[in-house]
Amino acid sequence: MLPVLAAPAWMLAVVFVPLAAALLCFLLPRRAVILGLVAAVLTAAVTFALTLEVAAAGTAHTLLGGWAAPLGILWRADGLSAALLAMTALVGVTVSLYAAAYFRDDAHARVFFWPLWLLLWTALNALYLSADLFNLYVTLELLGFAAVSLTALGGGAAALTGAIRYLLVSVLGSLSYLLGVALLYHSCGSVDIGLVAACIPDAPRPASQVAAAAMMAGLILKTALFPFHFWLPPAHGSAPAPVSAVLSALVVKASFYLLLRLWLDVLGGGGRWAAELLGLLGVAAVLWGSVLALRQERLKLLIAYSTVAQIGYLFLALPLAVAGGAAAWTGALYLALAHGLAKAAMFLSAGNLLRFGGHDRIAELDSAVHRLPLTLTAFALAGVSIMGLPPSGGFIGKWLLLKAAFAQGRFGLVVVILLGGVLAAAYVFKVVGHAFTPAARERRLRTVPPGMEWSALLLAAAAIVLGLTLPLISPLLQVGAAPAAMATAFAAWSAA
Amino acid sequence: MTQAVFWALIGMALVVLGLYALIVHAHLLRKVLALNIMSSGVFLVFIGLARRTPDADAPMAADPVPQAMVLTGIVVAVAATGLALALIVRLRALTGRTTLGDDMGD
Amino acid sequence: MSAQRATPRHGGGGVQAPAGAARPVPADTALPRAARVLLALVLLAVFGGLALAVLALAQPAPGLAAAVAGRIDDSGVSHPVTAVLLNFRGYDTLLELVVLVLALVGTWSVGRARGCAGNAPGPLLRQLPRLLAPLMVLVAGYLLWAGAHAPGGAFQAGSLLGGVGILLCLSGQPLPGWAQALVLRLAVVLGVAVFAALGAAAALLPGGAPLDWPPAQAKTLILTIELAAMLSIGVVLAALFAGGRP
Amino acid sequence: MAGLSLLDWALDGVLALLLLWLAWRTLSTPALFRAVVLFIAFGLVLALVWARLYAVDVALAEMAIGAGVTGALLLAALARLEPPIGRGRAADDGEGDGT
Repeated sequence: MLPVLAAPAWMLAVVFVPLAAALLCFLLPRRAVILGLVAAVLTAAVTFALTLEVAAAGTAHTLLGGWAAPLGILWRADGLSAALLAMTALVGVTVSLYAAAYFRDDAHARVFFWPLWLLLWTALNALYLSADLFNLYVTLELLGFAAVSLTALGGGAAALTGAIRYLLVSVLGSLSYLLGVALLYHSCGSVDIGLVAACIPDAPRPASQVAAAAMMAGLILKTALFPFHFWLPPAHGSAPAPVSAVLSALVVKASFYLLLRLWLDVLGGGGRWAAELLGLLGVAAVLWGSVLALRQERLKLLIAYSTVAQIGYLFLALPLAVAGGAAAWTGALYLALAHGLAKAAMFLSAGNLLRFGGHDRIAELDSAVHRLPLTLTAFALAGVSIMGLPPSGGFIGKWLLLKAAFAQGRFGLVVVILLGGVLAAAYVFKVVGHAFTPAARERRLRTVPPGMEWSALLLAAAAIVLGLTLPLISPLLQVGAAPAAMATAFAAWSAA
Repeated sequence: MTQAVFWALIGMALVVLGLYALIVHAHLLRKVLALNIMSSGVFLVFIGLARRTPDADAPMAADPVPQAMVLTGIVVAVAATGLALALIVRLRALTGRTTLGDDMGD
Repeated sequence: MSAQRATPRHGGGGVQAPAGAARPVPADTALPRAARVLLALVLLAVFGGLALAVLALAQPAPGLAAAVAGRIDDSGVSHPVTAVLLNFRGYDTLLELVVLVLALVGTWSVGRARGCAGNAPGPLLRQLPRLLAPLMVLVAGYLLWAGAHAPGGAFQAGSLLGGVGILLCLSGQPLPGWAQALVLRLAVVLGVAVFAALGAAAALLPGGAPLDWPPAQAKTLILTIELAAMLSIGVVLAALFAGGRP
Repeated sequence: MAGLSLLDWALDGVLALLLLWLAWRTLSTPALFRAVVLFIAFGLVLALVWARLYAVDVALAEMAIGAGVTGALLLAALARLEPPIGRGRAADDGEGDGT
């Protein structure tokens, strides 16, 4: 009895605990910090419980309102959802600890950070659980508004401009997605992922294809794939450090997850031409993002452009995965998880350096290593994962992609994957190198609370450890994965 | 052409019209208007195509699910508009600008 | 700093046409004429694709009308749209209320309200709420009650209440002292709180699921939620109009 | 859909043309105030269209929220963006409300 009840109860808690906490934080602003911290720990705990449950007992379902599809909305937690939920929980609880210290002296930001951040967390969890295309639209909007409001919390003109551009792009992306949902609903008479997937091969031809294209286009815009990345660096670069960490590590992953979910579970995992096109954009993103990251003079913008490049890797995997199957999908997912952890660690480290020196100009980071050894260690470890050096999570992801690329004889992609790693090494060492140079002159420096240093280090260490846990995570990702037979059906459909 | 297809086509035209204005106009209030018109277009596609029921003239035969979804969409749109306008007003108070300007970053 | 200038603008595929157009560009557009023409052509092609998709859907399709009609007796209300909004797809509606609260929290985080009256309101604006407000509250109450069996419901009623709030705001009426801090915040979250609490409680019933209303109590539960939601929607919309935190 | 008479089609056609024209003018008219007023008119015509499509709930919501509240929000924002010259508002505009 208990195991049967367990998964739906955890699913309920995963969405409702952060939601209830967000309302409480809004009602009781003076207690927001302690409420937020308790809620973060609780949310992480129930999320890990759900993840373990999914790993042990397989895909979990909940019928919301007790109604089955097509009338009702379903929650569905399979391995892919569980892995991203767990990553979100780990980053979320660490960023919460960090934010408690970061916003200590800023009463305004403190009061509004907690409800907004907990609502963002609610939106992420709701998005990863939902198996309903229209409900996913609502979670996307929730996620977008929370992210925009948090970006604006930076307060200055740059943060406001970044937030407004982000809002316009986010709403445009959601509308494009919604247009696709409207066409799919009228093609299939349902918005349930399972039912739509079953109907897609027989759906009216141009309608379902245009629907898929509109949804993909909206999600690509939200994921900031080159050349739609223009909005990302200004927003991620001007937000407060814990917000930047959440935006880069978690928010762009959510739209990528949804894109992957559509590709695999709704469209059946085929689509050769679309995959090649997106792969090409991914290649451009890796090169363009890395080169621009190298040219930045400010640390947070460097890290933001690095996100543009790393998103490129996720899309570069698509043609390999469509042609070669499981290993490349696992590689892309591994890169997404590793990037989430490592990029959060990098932005938190940048926040420490910014707090310490009062600026984030890379050329003036001299001697930071002596004062903030933990922060610099965190940045370097995160850098190891971003570069893709063993034994990090980033290494496993790239290694799986390289293996697939070699097996398929795609040597051009091999070169790009390796070149992206070399460029990443160059921009990571640019930062670390400046931090090691002795200080030219003493400046007025502020202390950094130890909690902020340790949070960054914890996430960076997690990005490394992720590389050693492939035997644990690979089976989790396979839980509830779409059967490969669907792929051939889709291939026949899309070729016509 | 049926009534359903007719209104869905008008909806698509509104989507494209809004998208054009969103890209071309610099004033942020105009971009907000453009997004609102785009979303009206999407709603029109949603509701228009719901009129494809076999006995379309019976009012109760209308599919209620797209209507409920569009109601949700209308509320989301007004929330987005409210948030966007607050940000724009604040930007104007802070910098005197009502456009995004070209200074990305910094 | 100059490196980021090279990033292309939205949608237009990064096309930068030469600014050689003879006419001066109107002040409100950022793009030169040639780029606008090109963009219009691209979007015309997009429209063509979208139109083809619509034309492929010409044949009749029943949608979910029959499915809703088949289960409406268990939903607690007899109006199909209300049944979908508050029972079959109630979770969407819960999240939608969260979106409203979120938009308000975001707006409050941006700045303070400056009062919506602006210039001193004229006599008409001062008198208007006294005449209109009671009427609008009455109509809102009717719409809420009617929603169970006819068009109407929490959203239409709530936006009318929001209209009352906007009128009061415009007439320069100051917010009563009790409504400023906790009570206002309570009113903002009331809809979500009631909806979520009842929805979670439903999962605790034997054999229950989140937001699963037992048919016997469904009507009462739905009306309770709608009442709370209406108040919250009204307060949030009026507060959005005020434009910032009090 | 054989039930649609010529009169129905004429009505739909007029509404559609009006809708498109209002949308176009909203997005192209130079004065922002005019644009907002046109947008409100657009919302009201759209409410008529919803009623034509038997979506009465949506028609009510469009009138109340789409045209009404959104229009009010836009007008309020416009007043805050472009304070009338020569009135007392200009003074408190530059101050910016400290957060």
